[in-house]
This record gives sequence, structure tokens and C-alpha cells, in this order.
Amino acid sequence: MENISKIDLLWIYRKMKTSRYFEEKMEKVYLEGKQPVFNIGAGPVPGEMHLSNGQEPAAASMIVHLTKNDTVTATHRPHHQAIAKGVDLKKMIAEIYGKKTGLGKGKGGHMHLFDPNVKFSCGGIVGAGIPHAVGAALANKKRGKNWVAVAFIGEGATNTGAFHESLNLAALWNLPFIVVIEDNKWGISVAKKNATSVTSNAVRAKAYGIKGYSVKDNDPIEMYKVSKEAVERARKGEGPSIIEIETYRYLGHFQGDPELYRNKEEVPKLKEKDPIERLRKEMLKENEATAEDFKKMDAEIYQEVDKAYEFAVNSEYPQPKDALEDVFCESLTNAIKT
Amino acid sequence: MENISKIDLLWIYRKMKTSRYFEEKMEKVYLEGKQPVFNIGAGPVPGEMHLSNGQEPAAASMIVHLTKNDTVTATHRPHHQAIAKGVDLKKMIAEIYGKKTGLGKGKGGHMHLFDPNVKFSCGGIVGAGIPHAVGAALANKKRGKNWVAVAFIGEGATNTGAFHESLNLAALWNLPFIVVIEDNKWGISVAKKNATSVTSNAVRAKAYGIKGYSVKDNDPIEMYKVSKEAVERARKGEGPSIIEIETYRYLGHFQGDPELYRNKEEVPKLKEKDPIERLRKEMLKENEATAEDFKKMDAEIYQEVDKAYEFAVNSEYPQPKDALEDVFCESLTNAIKT
Amino acid sequence: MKATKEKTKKLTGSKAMIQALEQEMNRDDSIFIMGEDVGKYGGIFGSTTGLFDKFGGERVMDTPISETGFIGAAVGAAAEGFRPIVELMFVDFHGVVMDQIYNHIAKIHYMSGGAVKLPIVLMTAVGGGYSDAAQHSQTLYASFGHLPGLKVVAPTFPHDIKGMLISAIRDDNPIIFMFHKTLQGLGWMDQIDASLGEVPENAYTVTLNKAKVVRKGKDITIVGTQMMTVEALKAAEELAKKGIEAEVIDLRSIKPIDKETILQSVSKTHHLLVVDEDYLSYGITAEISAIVASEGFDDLNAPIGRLAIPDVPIPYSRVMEKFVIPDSKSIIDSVLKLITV
Amino acid sequence: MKATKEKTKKLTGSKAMIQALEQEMNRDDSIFIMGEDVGKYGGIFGSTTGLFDKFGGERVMDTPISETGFIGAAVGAAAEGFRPIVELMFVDFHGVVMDQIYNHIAKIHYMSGGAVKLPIVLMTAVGGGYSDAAQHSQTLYASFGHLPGLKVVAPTFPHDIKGMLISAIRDDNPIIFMFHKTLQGLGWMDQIDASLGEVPENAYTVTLNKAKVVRKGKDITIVGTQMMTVEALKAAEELAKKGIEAEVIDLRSIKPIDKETILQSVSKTHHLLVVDEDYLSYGITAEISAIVASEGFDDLNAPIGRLAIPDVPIPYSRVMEKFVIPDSKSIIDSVLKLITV
Ligand SMILES: Cc1ncc(C[n+]2csc(CCOP(=O)(O)OP(=O)(O)O)c2C)c(N)n1
Ligand SMILES: Cc1ncc(C[n+]2csc(CCOP(=O)(O)OP(=O)(O)O)c2C)c(N)n1
Ligand SMILES: [Mg+2]
Ligand SMILES: [Mg+2]
Repeated sequence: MENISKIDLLWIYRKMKTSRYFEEKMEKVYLEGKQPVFNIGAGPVPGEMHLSNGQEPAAASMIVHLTKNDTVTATHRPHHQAIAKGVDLKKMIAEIYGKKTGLGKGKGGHMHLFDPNVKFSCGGIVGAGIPHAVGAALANKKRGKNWVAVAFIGEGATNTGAFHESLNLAALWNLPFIVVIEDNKWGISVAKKNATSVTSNAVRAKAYGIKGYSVKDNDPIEMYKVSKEAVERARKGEGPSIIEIETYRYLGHFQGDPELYRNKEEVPKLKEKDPIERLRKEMLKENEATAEDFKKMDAEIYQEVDKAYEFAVNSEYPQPKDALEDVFCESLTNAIKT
Repeated sequence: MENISKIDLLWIYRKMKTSRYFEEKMEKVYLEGKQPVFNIGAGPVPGEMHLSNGQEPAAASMIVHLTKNDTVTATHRPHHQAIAKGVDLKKMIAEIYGKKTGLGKGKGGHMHLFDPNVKFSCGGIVGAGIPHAVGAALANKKRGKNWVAVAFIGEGATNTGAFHESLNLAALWNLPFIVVIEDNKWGISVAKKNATSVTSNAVRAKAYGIKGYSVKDNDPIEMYKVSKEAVERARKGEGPSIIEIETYRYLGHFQGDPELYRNKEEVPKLKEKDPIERLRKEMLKENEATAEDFKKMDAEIYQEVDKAYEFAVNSEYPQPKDALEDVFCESLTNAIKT
Repeated sequence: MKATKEKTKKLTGSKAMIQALEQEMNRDDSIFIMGEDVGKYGGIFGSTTGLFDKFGGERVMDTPISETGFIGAAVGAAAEGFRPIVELMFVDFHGVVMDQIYNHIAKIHYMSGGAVKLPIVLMTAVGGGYSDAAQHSQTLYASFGHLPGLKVVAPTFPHDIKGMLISAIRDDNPIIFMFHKTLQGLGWMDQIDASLGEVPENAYTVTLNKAKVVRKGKDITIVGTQMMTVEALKAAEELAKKGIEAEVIDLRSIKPIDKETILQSVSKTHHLLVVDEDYLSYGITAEISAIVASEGFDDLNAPIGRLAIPDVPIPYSRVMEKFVIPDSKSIIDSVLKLITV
Repeated sequence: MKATKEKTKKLTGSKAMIQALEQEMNRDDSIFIMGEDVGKYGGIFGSTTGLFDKFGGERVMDTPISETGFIGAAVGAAAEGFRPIVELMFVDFHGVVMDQIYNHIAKIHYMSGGAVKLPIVLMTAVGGGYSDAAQHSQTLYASFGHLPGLKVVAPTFPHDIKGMLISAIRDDNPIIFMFHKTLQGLGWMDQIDASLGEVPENAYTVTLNKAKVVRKGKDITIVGTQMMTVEALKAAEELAKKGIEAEVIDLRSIKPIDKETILQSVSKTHHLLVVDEDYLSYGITAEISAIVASEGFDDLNAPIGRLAIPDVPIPYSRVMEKFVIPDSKSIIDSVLKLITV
């Protein structure tokens, strides 16, 4: 952990822990109203739910290098990046609960979180967020700012046309753009080896004449260093990078996934190497923080997250007719045909 | 020209020469009815016209290694590959004239030539033909045949999502697939350096773990050798290849292109190195053929092409109502709504 | 052959699909299935469950997330004589591959003057109602219906699902086969009676281009598709109590539309309501209204009613989603407006 | 502001577009243009000629053939406060990028509850009639009109082309701006009078969502778009000689449709013919017929006429292409059928 400031280490721990606690709580509330018989459309949080437990290092150890002027685009599995990027937690949970107070007034849902204040967005179409980040990077270059744009994707998204077109554009125009590939081995039920013709997506950087990095075994420290270099290079106008990190998907693709396609030992093995626990132990060993510090920090985190959930639970639902608003900047209400 | 059979050399020459003469004649007939004022919709050959003068080596020196069981897909600039693949010349020209006797009964036109007898197809959407060839290669593998599928594209098409998705699939499934990239430096008016983030698309093979080859300066002999290796490897189940050949675009992107975007010296310089003349001289030097042989061959070629044009010119136009046929295997005529 | 009244079994929509696929794959080994998660997973909406174990990875192929790649590959494989069945999980995702669908799959037979045949079936799940939001709840019926060269079917009941899927597989033309998530009878979604039905065990075909009168009535014709047919039938029961006898037509074929069945019904009821889970503008309500207004005009005694998703994206929050997707209640309201016109 | 009657100049559609772009780019430097061959080439259909020299490569950017890349990039740039104008040469090519258009550009404002604005103009050339065959001759009006979250305009005459393009650029919503190849007045295509018109030199706006009565008449309403408006006007002259006074409406806005103007006209003429250069099923003829059949039913004295490209791909050979694209002759025939009904 040489030359990583204690502040950064604590920040990374805090964000990873916040995300983990957030997701574990979401895992529970998602099941409300879905028992004894699971029904995806029932309960206070209906629809698909993609959780990121185990994938926290990718988000926290990259985003620690970003400011609110830097852009992040994410995917259908967006909570860990959203939390690291500083998306308003209350409004984010309220959105997931479909409340009027949510980021999108309940119109978006968990796959569609937009917080322009911290330049965060995500979406449900694999690969589609990559060019959005390229566009933000283009805007930054046009404005002469040293702001960067980072697209987070899964390893499965590297085989979409959007990936290729976006990387070529970013490289061609030498944009401050980084793509972080969270290789959790799976695209739903399709293993990386059955989807991607190369074992490491870092080599794909060669196809664009840019820099490619791989981070092994979900290591928050290694991810921190690699990201630092990539972000600094981007800010200096030295062009885009591809970063692929081996990470862990503890849960199913979405909640309710029977997971018949992977063997039962995989996850327990991964959990033995839990990245948050690893970082905590490291920091204790290196005396970067005491057991007390962690206890205090964890308590703060639980309280913050719990409060945000409360806010969401206690918020109002939108009115049915609100569905007709926000299609365009001006209201559509009077233009409706029926 | 060591270890290239005379037969192959003569075949390559014949196909290149046939294509060149075909295109030069097309250049003329295309202007019929379009003078004194050029009108793209007028004359016996209306619509867009993309000619391949100067790009013959890519087609002839690859396709010499193929049989009629091997598949070729091409682009909006398809004549040189079609001729090398053995597409019925009469029906091809008839199609371009919009005649009932054409390959597509006049429904397709010059960008849409389909000859299942020799497994040739092309289309007007950049990149779209690449996955079609991947599918043919998949079919060959499923049948346990050693037949190969070759997709011909321009260098501009390497930046489409279709290119990336197709190459990854072909590599992943280890298919007998080859993509030949005709780098004529231009995608309409956009120079390769303004469109592609790497100078050579051969390096992009690394992104798929396959073999990449580049052929310099439009050389038919080098293209022959490289293609031979790639085709043999594909037949042996050793997987896909990318071949990029530097080639020449003598004419505008399409006929009528003002070409204000490239300087006037470019084409004359290229023509000094005309690949057909180069091959002819080489063969004379190496005594592979005599001036007499060439004279005789050329005469045969002119006659064959002229006859095919005659056939087209003398063929009937379709009936207006024929437009309603061939939408589905059974006739649509009675189902039409108006 | 038509459905035989012999041996039948109660199956869900999902099981009906699987049975059709299995029986046809046994019959013809030029058929193979490609798509994301069609293998071990068995299809996100249960369309291929068990087929990977029965037929192996050669004939039930998982793909990367490369829709243009593998749907484009279906063109090449079909041109070579195979009969690919390709699934793309949600209809919403087709935006990444529409070019292959409308410029190639739909047009190659025509552009080749009939020389090239592309017997491809594209299967995809449609529909909302379970809070999956704007990018996972669409039907996009008309987005496919508008484009020439495609037959687009959307069966409702298990019997039609099996029979029309077999017809689609045996057809030499490209077919878009849309199945509705809620009608698959999946254990993890809403359970509705319509997703269960008697299905003959043997293979049989149901014509692709015919609508079906699923309830006779004399007062008004209600045309629905998939879940809208189910809601229309519910509404019809309620309306009957009010003395209004609605005739309900299950469209089944989005393209071509079976005009005859619709016009004949309207010539009897003189009233028409079209209900659609797709967007209002340029949707099914538009096309059917136009057909009747131009070819059945004199049979109409009242304005045509249109009920569809108002031209808004599908919102996530349940209260708003319920508001935009038509249901038996909004159907009843519309009918009462039309009849008392 | 409305068009001022002051200083005007006769311009082609192409020149009108260029003038709109130049004046707006001078006014607001957050505007930039991206697309294939929009730079030195000046746009394949003359939409950006000269702008590269005036504004340089930073504001008039040629792109690779990566539609999902650069149209997706427009989303990110717009969210950051820029106002991208993106051209994709032919409407036919949008199949490769429909996802960015209907799932993202069209829905992000809505899904974000209004928090994100995407002031993007997508310009594209539409139309056939010059033998460019099935993949280069479509209009696909309805393919865009069907999808919520997009304003889709298709002006016909130079005055509207300039005014509506300026309105589109100033609108904070995403706009699909379709210009018709034949109406650009390009030297290398058919020369038609309609492609030339008086255009005010100063910047001005024309409302995006209004249709326009371009010829008054009492006997029948003919609704057209772009070249179909031009053909309808031609037909109207002929019909007048036969004593039939047709009112011709230039639709101009594909989405939303200006119902009021159409309904008002039909309430006067009691007859309606809709003409479309797009495909018949689920097209403009469907939507407008449905609007009138549901909201103007009592004003109709005869069945509604629909004239569009029968549901076939557009054939290459001139004789067949002319047969499938409506023209003044087929319009006259249809009108005579309807009026003598
Ligand atoms: C274009 C498109 N195709 C398919 C899907 C369905 N889908 C959603 S997530 C997913 C797997 C994504 O895998 P990966 O990119 O590795 O992300 P992960 O889920 O592992 O985080 C798929 C196939 C989609 N949303 N969009
Ligand atoms: C998807 C798509 N985008 C754009 C076009 C318009 N277009 C036709 S050819 C062409 C340039 C192609 O360049 P290249 O691939 O190098 O082939 P070349 O014309 O040089 O043979 C373009 C942009 C198209 N046909 N399809
Ligand atoms: Mg993954
Ligand atoms: Mg080129």
C-alpha cells in the first residue's frame, strides 16, 4: 500500500462498504411482497434487480480519482458506481422504490439512474452507455477542460459493436476517456470463455493504439494504481485507456436467477477473498486504521444508508397521470391521443 | 513469382482484366442519358454506381484459391469480386440494367447482386455483409465441410460494430472465415487516418486472437501468397484471418463524385503502378506468357464482356406489376393493400 | 394439418413453445437455435428450457452479446440451407440489430428476385406490466409490422403458440415470432389462467396470417393482441352484465393483418374498438382503424375507438405503468363511450 | 418569431438548410455538426456545403462509419451542454443505430424525470424515385413516428426547411429532421420547381408541430408529406379541370400530427385521401385515417383513401419503382374513386 494516502484508502473502504451494505439491504427489501411465492412484479421494489456485491473495487478504486466534473456512465448493474460517484443516496433509493422523490420521479427505476449534479447515468441496454461517455469526453475536450469520462461495463459488453465503435472514436479523437471492464466471468449465464475470443480484454487496446491494463483478482489496491495512471494520462491529453479487472459476482445475474449454470462452490470460494475484508485487514496490518476506526465508520455507513432507505419508504408515490409528463421539455398532457 | 503456377497467374490476370474492362465499359454506359446534364436517375443504368477500377488484386488473388462451394460476401462496390467469383456475367449486367433477365429480375440493382450458384452476395449497408459470411462459415463447420467464407469490405467498414461482433464470433467459434479489407484510403471523402485509430487493420487481429496479414501496395503476387496461407489455414480448421491490402481507388466514390476532397495528383501517381500492367510485365519478363498470349486473352475477354452487355441491352424490362412479386415465397399480388 | 382433437395436455405458453421446438428439431436437423442464454439457462423467459440437454451445444448455441453478429450470421447460415431459430430475449433490444432485420433478412428474398430463401425464425419476448421500465417493457409490434418482407406473429394462447411456432419454423420466409412474457406461465411472474391451455401432443400447425374470433358478440368488435386480448375477454364478461355483447378478436398476426375476419365482424357489430399494448401513434390501433375506415366504412355506426399506450415511454413506477397500459377497466370505459355515442 | 416579409432570396432546399445551420452556428457556439462526409464533402445531399471551410473541423466533424459511436456520443455531449447536430446520410441506415435513438435519445429526458435535456438534431435524407433500390430509397417516416420521445419533422418547401431546421436547433428536445433528396434542388438529381422558393435572409422559425394547408379546396382533403405533397398539388391542378377542388395539406410534422388542421379540413370537404411515400401498413395513411375515423367520423361522407408504397421493398428497376411510389396520376385515380363512391 506504499504511496496510497490514508485518506484515499479510507475513502475506498467507505465507498465499498456503503455499497455492500446498500446492496445487502436491497437484497432483503427486494424480497418483500415476493414471498412465499417469488413474483418479479410484486412488492415495494418490483422489476429486475441486478446487485453488485463483490464488484465494489472496480467502482471505488477508480472513482476515488474522479471529481464531480468527471463523467461516469454505468450499466444495468449500477449501484456500486453510483454510490462511489456520490449520487444522492436518498433520491436513488426513492427512485428504486418508484417514488415521486426519486432521481427520475419514479419513471426510471433501478436500471435508469440519472444524477446530472455528479454527472452519473446508467441504462439497461448492454454497451449503450459507452458512446455516451465518449460524447462527454468529447465535450470536455471541446471545452478545453481536463475532465475525464469513464464508462463502466461488464466483460460481456466488450463483444458489442458499441464497444468497438466507441473505442475507435475515443482513440481517433484522442479523448479523455476510460472504459473499466468489470470481468465477473459471466454475462447472465454465458461464461466469458464462451463469449469472448480472447482471455484478456486489455489486449484489445492494441486494436485502437491505446493503453490496456488488467487488474488481477479483484484487488482494490492494484485497481487504485492502474486507475490513477489512466486518469492522469487522460487529464494530460495522453488519450484513452481500457482497464479490465477480474471481479466477483456473489449473487445471481438478477435476483431470482436460479444460477443452474454455475457450480455451487464458485461463490463461497470467492467470498473467502472478499475485497472489502481484504482491504480492512491490510489497513489494520499496516496500521492505517484501528478496529475502533472501522467500527465507527461502519456505524456511520449503516446509519446513512438506513436513513436513505427510510426517506424512500416514507416518500409519496407519483400520481398515475404523472406518467404523461416529462416526455418533452413541455408537458404532453394535452397532446395525448386516446 | 516463384511457386505460383502459370495457370493461377493467367487466371488472376484474366479476372483482373475482365473486371477492369467491365468497369471501364460500365463507366461509359452509366453516362448514357446523363449528358449534357448529369442526372443520377436518368439513362439505362440509373442510381448510384460504385466502380472498382484499381482494386482488382484484392478480389482475383484471393478468389483464385476458392471454389464455387466457398462463399463470398461483398459490398456496395462488388463487381470485381463478383466477376472473380464467377457470377453469371450476363445476368449480372442485366440486373444492373434493371432487366427481367437479371440476377434479381431487376429488383436488386448494382449494389444487390445475388448468385447462389456460386455463393456470391453483396449489399449496400457498410459492414452488414460480414456477419453473413460468418454465418456461411458456421454452416460449413456444422456440415463438416472444409469450405470457407470470405467477406470483402473496405477499410472504412472496419470501424462498424458489425466488424467487431463478426470477428469475435468467427474467432470464438473457430470458423473457416476470412475478412479481406480493401484499403483504398477512402471512405467516400473520409481518409483512413481520419476514421481508423490504427494505421494497419492487421493489428486488430490481436483483439480476437487470430492471424492478421497486410499486403503492401496493391501487389497481386503478395496477395496471392497471403490469401493462399489464410485459405489453407481456414480449410484445416485453424481459424479465421484478417487480410488488409493497400489498394487504389482510381475513380470517385461513386460516379459523379466531384472528388474535391483529394488532390489531383493522387490518382495519376497510382495509375503509374497499375497492378494489371505490373502483372502483365512481370509475366512477360518471367516468360509466363507472351505478348501474343495476352493479345489473345484480352480479345477473348473483350468479346465475353461485350456479349454480356449485349445480352443485357437486348433483354426485356420487367412489368410494373412484377414489383409485387417475390416479397415472400408465395406471391403477394392478392394481398396488396391500396 | 389442422389441430387434431386427439391426445392433448394442459401446457403453459412456455411449455408449448418448448414442445414445438423439440418436435421440429427432432424432425429436421437443419434447424438450430442461437441466442443469449438459450443454452443451459433455457431462455430467460423459458422458451428453450431443456433443449440444450436434449440437443447439445451444437444445435442450441449460446451467443455473445453481439446481436448484429449472430442475427447477421443467421442470414448466411439460412442462405446455406440451415433453418436458424434465433432468440433475442427482449424485443426492446432490437434497436441494435434492426438493420440486419429490415434491410437484409426482410429484403434479400425480394432483391434476389426470389433466388435466395431465408427460413429464419426470430423469437423475442414482449410486454410489460411488471415494472421493468422503459427499455424492457415494450412490445414494438408496429415497429416490425411496418417493414415489408417480414411476417410478424404474436399468438396469445398455448394452442396457438405451439401451432404458430411450428408453422413459422416450416415457413420458408423470415418470421418474427413474438411471445408475451405474462403468457408464458412462468413461476416467477403473475399467474394468469390464459397462460395455461390444452395443447395437442403431436406436432400441428396453425395458420400464420389469420385472426381469430375468441368471443362472439353482436354489439361491438374489440380487437386485441396477446395480453390485450386477455383483457378484452375480461372486459367482455363485465360488459355482458351490462347487456353489451362484445365480439372479441385475437389478432394473432401483426403482419399481414387478417382484414376479412375484422371487416366481417364489424359488418355485424357496426362498432369497433382496437386495443394495443404498443404505442398509440402508428400502431395497431392506427392500422386496423384505417383498414376499417377505408374498406368497412359503410358498416360503421360510430367513431372507431383506439386504446393504446399514450405516446410516452413506459414508466417504472407501478402506479404510472398501470395508468399507461390498457386493461379491462379502461376497455370497458372506452366501450361505454363508443356505444353511448 | 414568424417569418418576416422583408428581404428574401430564392433558395433551394439544400441552400435553405445550409443557411439555417450557418446562422445558428454563428449565434450559438455550443452547436456543432457531426456525421459522415459532412466536412469537406459538404454532405452527400448538400446539407452542409461550405460549413467546414467557415467553421473548421472542430465544429463540422467528419466521423468514421460508426453510427452507434457518434450518435451515442451526441447523447453524452448534449448532456454536457452542447447542442449536437448529427447527420446520417440516408434514413435507410438507421437500422444500425435505432437503439441509441429510441431507447436513449428518445427516453432519457423521461427516465430522468426531466433532469436531463438532450437538444440533439438528427438530420437525414429520405426518399426514392432515382433507382437507388431497396436500401437507399426509403422514407421510414413511421418507423420514427411510432416511437415516443421524438419530434419528427419532414418539411417540403425551402421556406419551411430553413424555418423548421432553426426551430429544431433551438428546441431542447431531440428532433428527427428529415429532408427529401429530390427537394434539395441538387444539380445532379431531377430538377423540380418545388425545390426552389423564396426564403427570408434573416433567421426565423417555423413551428415544428403544425401542418399547413397549401391549397384550398372544398371537395376532398388530400394529406401529403414532402414529395407526396408536391404530387398532390400537381394532381389538384388536374382535378380542378375536372371540377373537383381538392384541399391539399402538407403534413410537415410526422410526430406529433397536427390533428386540428386535418380535422378542420375534413369537416369542410367530407372526403379524405392520405398519400405517403412510406410503406402502407402502420404508416402515415394508417395514423391519419385512424385520427379522422375516431375524431372526425361524423364529418366523413365516404371511405378514407390510402395511397402508399404497397408493402414491398423498393425495387431498383425504374418501371417497377415508378409503380410502387405514388404520383399525381395514382392520386387522381384514387380521388376519382373516392368522389364517385
Ligand atoms: C443489447 C442488449 N442485449 C442483451 C441484453 C440482455 N442482457 C442484460 S445484462 C446481460 C449480460 C451482461 O453481461 P456483462 O456485460 O458481463 O455485465 P454483468 O451482468 O456481468 O454485470 C444481457 C445479455 C441487453 N440488456 N442489451
Ligand atoms: C451503415 C452505413 N453507413 C453509411 C453508409 C454510406 N456509405 C456507403 S459507402 C461508404 C464508405 C465506405 O467506405 P469503405 O468501407 O472504405 O468502402 P469503399 O467505398 O472505399 O470501397 C459510406 C459511408 C452505408 N452505406 N451504410
Ligand atoms: Mg459479466
Ligand atoms: Mg475505402
